Amino acid sequence: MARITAGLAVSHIPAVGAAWDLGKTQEPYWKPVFEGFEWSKRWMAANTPDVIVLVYNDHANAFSLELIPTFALGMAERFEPCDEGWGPRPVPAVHGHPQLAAHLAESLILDEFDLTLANELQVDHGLTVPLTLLFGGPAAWPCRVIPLAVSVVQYPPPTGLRCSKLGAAIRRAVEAYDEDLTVQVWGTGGMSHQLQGPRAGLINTPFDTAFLDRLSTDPEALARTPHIEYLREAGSEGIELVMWHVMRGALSAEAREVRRFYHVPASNTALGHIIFEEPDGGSEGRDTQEGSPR
Amino acid sequence: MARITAGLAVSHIPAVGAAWDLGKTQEPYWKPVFEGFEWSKRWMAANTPDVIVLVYNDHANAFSLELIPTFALGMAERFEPCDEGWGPRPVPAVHGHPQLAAHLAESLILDEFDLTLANELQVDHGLTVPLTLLFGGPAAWPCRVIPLAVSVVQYPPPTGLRCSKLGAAIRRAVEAYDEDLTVQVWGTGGMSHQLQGPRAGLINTPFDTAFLDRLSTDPEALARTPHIEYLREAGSEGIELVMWHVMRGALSAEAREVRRFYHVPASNTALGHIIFEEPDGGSEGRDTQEGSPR
Amino acid sequence: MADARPPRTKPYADIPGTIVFDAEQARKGYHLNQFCMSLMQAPNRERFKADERAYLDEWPLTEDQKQAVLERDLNRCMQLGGNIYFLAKIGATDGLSFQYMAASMTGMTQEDYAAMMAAGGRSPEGNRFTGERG
Amino acid sequence: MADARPPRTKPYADIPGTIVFDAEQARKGYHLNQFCMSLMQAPNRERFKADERAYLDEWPLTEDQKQAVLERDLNRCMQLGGNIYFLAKIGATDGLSFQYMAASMTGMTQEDYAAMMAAGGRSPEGNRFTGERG
Ligand SMILES: [Fe+3]
Ligand SMILES: [Fe+3]
Repeated sequence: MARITAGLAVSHIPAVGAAWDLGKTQEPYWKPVFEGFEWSKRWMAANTPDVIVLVYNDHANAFSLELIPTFALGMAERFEPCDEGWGPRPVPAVHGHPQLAAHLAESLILDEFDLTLANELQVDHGLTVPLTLLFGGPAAWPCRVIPLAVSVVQYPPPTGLRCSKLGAAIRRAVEAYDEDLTVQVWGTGGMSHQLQGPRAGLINTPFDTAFLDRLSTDPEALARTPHIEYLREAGSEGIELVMWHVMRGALSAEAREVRRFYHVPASNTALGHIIFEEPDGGSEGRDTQEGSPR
Repeated sequence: MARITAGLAVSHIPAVGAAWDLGKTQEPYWKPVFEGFEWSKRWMAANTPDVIVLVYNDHANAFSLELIPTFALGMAERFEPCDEGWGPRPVPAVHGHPQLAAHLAESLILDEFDLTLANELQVDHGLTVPLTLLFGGPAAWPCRVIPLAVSVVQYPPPTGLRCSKLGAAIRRAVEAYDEDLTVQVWGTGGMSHQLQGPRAGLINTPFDTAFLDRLSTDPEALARTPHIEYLREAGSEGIELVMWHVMRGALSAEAREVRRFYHVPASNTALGHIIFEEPDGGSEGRDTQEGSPR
Repeated sequence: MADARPPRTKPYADIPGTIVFDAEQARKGYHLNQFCMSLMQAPNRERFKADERAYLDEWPLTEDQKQAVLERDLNRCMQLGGNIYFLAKIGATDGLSFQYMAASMTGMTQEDYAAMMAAGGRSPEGNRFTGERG
Repeated sequence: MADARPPRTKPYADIPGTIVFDAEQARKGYHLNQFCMSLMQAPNRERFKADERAYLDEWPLTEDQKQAVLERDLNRCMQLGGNIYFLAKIGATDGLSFQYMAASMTGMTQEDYAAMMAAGGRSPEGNRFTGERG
């Protein structure tokens, strides 16, 4: 049977993708950002799953205002990076897992999640920047990725609690899939940032720190945070953090934090990152070389 | 405050629309169908609401397989009839209610329904045939209509129970809307029919009759009917009946059946129709002329 | 890789004469159905009618799918992932009624099919489970 | 009719310097945002740059919306229903960085804005509620 082995969350700042693409990772401004992911990249190399369910949001690229799905699941074999106005990012196409996606679609709809099924989908920086941060620049991404796009541009996004329940339903569906696959769930976006208006540039490190702490130790209560608190404390775009609850909701009560990284400044956004491992799942097939992550 | 005054359900058979459009209502084949709606048309004239939330499904017209929303709510000012391959039906454009739709969208998403918001939407026979049957052929539809498109073409549709819960959530949202509006919810599609394969032409009158009876007297249990039962008993397209549960779920326990009509044959489909009135809502402003419905 | 997995048991697999358009069928028939959808546009209908094979060759369909379309074998089209609402666009392009298409799938003449419907439709008796009529 | 209704109280109305892009804003700004989206295509960018006013006149925008775009007044665009992710396509067309746009909305120079971000960003202190700084 398939199983969820780990979950992680990471901000998906477009400037971080641009810095990678333009070879600026050693510049003083960006060096600490990319160094902060060195441990995580080793961990990923040692714990590459078969499939990632990657929770992200589109930023007026694949979706206009014509049709705004709350949750859109990527069903296709292949997802090309979007042209966001400066040409597509020079990263590999993303290969999906249509059969697992079909199973997730059927399970989740019967489990009362009102999905939109996306058979054609281009993916923007919200999905590709996390892949760059965790995998670097391979010729092909080393595993399959099922995109799960969440509506966060137009208010209201789904509640944190709904996102957490969706994560739990993804776990049930994965555990009912009768092929031996390892699956990670990633939450992306956030942390505190506001990109609009006279309050643009807001960063709230105490809020972000508390969010990371509670995501680790008190996720059920944290998922009940009302939208107004994200808007007021973490900035109008900080509400992307609801997507992290999908990831956390997909993990068991036994999952434990193995890595955390937080950095300001990164463009207009506080960059946050956290990794959780399942006690059983993550340990199988782990690289035990010296210097690699436990 | 806004309130739900009535709910009704009706099959949305395309040939019925064509029969109306081509002036065939007096032909022997179609006459009993249109006569069956005479009472209902008088009832509608006496009970026209300000807004109808019209639950229907698209039939590969507005939506291809690119993006398949489980529940899509029509947010626009105006919805034009689709060209389904034989030119658009010669019926008026549908006028929406953007402000109530915006309120429904916010309420329902915060109430954990994962809507897709449709700001551009053409409507097919699934939506326009019910309007024809209940209003005839006016120069303009006499009220606003908010389309709510349900995915029933690709299996699985949302469960009957999910649909019923959506109806209940629509009721909560309507009752929290601070303008004095009367609202009806319509469920469409069904009853038994199968349009595909060697079993095409299936009609199951005992199933349909029991469905109508239980929709009236035992809707909560009926909403738990598993999909397999619709597929096996009511035909592969009979599963459209799940949409009737949205309507029924939007009504109070006190709503009572005031009209029922059932007719075979109508093209490939059993035509079913039922009207429920709320005890308080429906009575206000009722036309009391002789011969009009109570 | 993913395709090596044996097909799941579907609760609706035992309904006779019926192919449920589920995610697996939708995946198989994605391009077939999108081809059908393209026939909603008049210029595409003209190009298809002028040279069916050439128009079909523009789409990433399997040879089986193309043959099934050319032969107007709707049952085969559905086995290969087609959905009836999409496939109906082919019949509309051919100027055929939906009743003609429905009859063609049942193996009945259109007259016999129409008579069956006028008499109340196909009975569910004996049509619920594969093989129940022995 | 529908527009006669007084605006609902929004729980987020008291956040300073912030316009939440809710359904009401989305409705007001629908065509403004779709205009911005059209700038994703290079030919549209060229036409817009060649004659901004003429290109804007092809869209059902209010005169206020057109003026706000012509003046690159992003705050005004947002008041009129624009969303920052859509509006950013105008800046991309102009060849401007997002940081330039962000600074322009705050009334700071780009240098001051960059310095603020490098120093840890804008503090939430005094920026949570309208008028809390007296
Ligand atoms: Fe984002
Ligand atoms: Fe239908």
